[in-house]
Amino acid sequence: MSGDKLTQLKAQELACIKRDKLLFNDLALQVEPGEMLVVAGPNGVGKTSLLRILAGLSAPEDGAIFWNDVSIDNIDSTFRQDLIYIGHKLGFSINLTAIENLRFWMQQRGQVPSEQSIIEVLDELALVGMEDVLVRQMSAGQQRRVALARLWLTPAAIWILDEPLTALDKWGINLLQQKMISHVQAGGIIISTSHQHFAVDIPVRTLALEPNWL
Amino acid sequence: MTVFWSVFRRDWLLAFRQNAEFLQPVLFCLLVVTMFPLGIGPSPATLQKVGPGIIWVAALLSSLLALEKLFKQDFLDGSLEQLVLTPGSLPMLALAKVLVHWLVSTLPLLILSPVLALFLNLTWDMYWALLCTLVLGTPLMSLIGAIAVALTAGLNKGGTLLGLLLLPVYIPLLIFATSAVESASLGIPFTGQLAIIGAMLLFAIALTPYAVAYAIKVSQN
Amino acid sequence: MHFDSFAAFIDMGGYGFYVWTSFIVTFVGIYTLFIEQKWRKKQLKLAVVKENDRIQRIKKAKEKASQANSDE
Amino acid sequence: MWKWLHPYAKTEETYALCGRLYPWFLWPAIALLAVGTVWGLAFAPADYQQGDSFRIIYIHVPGAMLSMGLYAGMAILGFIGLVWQIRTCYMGIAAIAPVGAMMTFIALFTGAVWGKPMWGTWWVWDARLTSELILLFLYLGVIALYGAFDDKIQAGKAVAVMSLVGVINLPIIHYSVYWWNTLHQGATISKFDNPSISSDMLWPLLLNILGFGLVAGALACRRLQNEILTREMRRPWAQTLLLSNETGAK
Repeated sequence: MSGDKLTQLKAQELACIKRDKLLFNDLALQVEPGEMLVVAGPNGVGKTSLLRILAGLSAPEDGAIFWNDVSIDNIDSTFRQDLIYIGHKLGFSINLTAIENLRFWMQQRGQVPSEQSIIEVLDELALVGMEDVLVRQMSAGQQRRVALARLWLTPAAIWILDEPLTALDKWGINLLQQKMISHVQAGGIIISTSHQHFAVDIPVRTLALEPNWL
Repeated sequence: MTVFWSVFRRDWLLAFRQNAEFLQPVLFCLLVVTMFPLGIGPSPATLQKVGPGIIWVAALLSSLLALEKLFKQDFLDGSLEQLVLTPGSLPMLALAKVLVHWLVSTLPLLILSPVLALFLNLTWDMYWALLCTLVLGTPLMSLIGAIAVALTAGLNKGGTLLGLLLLPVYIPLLIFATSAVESASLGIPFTGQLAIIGAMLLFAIALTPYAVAYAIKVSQN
Repeated sequence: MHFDSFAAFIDMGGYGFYVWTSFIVTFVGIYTLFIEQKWRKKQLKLAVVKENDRIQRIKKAKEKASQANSDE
Repeated sequence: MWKWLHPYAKTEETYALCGRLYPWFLWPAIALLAVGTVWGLAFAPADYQQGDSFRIIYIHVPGAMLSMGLYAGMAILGFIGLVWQIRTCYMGIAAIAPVGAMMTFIALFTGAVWGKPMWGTWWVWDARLTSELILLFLYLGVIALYGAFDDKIQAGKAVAVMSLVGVINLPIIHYSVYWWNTLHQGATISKFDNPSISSDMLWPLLLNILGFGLVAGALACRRLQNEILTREMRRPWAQTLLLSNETGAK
């Protein structure tokens, strides 16, 4: 984990307009290493939009995001290399197997994929025997765990997780929470949307988005 | 380059996972060509006259059908947003996707083109010119088409909108390609038209990947 | 025998190319359908073996997990 | 329905039935085709008009006949399947369709190769050729439709309906194409219509027609067996069968 180097995410004056509706305006936030930020608020308030903006997927209407004081739009920014974003969608092709998907994911990240390491991670996520099944044939919880396998396979300083607990059972939630705790303790950053009660005390900050009905 | 090849391999695998669905646009093209003699009569002289135009229009229509699927599944399952976030170069990746798409859905059309030429009673010279224009023209179609497909990936409606966007853009290609075949039928050299299509293709290879990459980003907004 | 010599048989009165292409394509075509089915059955067998292997592995992993639970 | 139509008993029994029928189709087919083809190629007299090129008839006509016969067979299976809700019939359609498509392809290909020396061109928009081409598209449509569904029972129903639609449409297509062709006076070919054919020419043709039919039967059996096995892969009887017998025969 890249906890030894100073990593910090900063956003200034963010504004987001979706379907001609102003979701938020002049929003500033800063996340330090070893910290978790929970974005809270009622449905439709723009949690997912904010996360997508922070991940660099969609462009904010106004404002800028800095990763280690370099704008994430800057070509020199290491942000994409340091980021894992897991959204509502799986991010995996449903017509490929878990191994094929994860191998492709690692290649995209410049990692050299080894079948053995992928299988080990899948075993840890209780996906034994599911390695060569097409993702489309898996249950929702299994698909979710394949998507989350990215967190185990690829070291990254910042995780942006949109509703990471969706479709997971109690065992899976517990496993993911432990992984999140160890990530934060090692100096990583997590930005997430779901409130959780962690067994271990980790620094969690909450950013409450207010409905901005105009 | 590893980015390019890993995307290439992935898309190649995906194409063959889907029950040879990629052959459907080619069959569609064949059917469209079959409809014309039934519509205008089987007279060999007439068919020879209108043949090149028919084949090109059929190829344009079938490529529209095929292109529609270029980013659809990736958009739906979220692969596309992950690809946007990868450290690798997005234009390169777009180029790889278009290349695979051309190989699996348009190359069969080229292989089938002798049959089309026979159906429409083209002479050997005309067929040769037609093949040259198809080889240079269809990649151009895929590259330009990919921009519009990426732009409309997020929309639930696709088909007809894509046609509205793309068919006007394809007009120059159609004009030069059919004029090349006509020149060939008259025994006039058609290198001029080929050179123009070739130039357009080179231009497209250089520029469209960036446009497609931008369009993919727009689709994620 | 209709033909005088083997060469005449191959030549088919000048239509050799057409006659022989038709026959060869026809029988090769039918033969490929048989081969394809043989191949398909082989794939099926492999799939069943793989599937059983998978079930075994899942069983083993479950046993391991339940053992670990009882140890705690 | 009757007890023997019970779906679970049925597939297994159909599998066994196909296995028993297969050699009865295959070996006579090989024998008939060998005799018919050698007779037709080497011993039958040449046509006074077309010379030796007419020998293509020995595969062209069986191919064309089977292309239509198999489609009719598919439609009959589709009808039975839809009326009595038997899914083995749907599998049968899926098993026959590629064989029929291959026969149609053979008819078209040999027709083109025959046409080249006779009419000087590989292809003309003759009424019979055109309807044969449309038949090929109908077959390919059925195959594509079956492949498009994940749920193969649903796919089977769709294919059954489609083949019924096709079989009602086929005569209409054929006559409309015929009418279209005479209307246009484009390329009418009467050379194929050879009313009197000597018995020396006829016998090998009959042998080959029968041989082609049996080969198609053998292929359909084999395909149906594999289709059943694919679909019932997880049933114990299919598992023991696939794991135990290594030769693949029966």
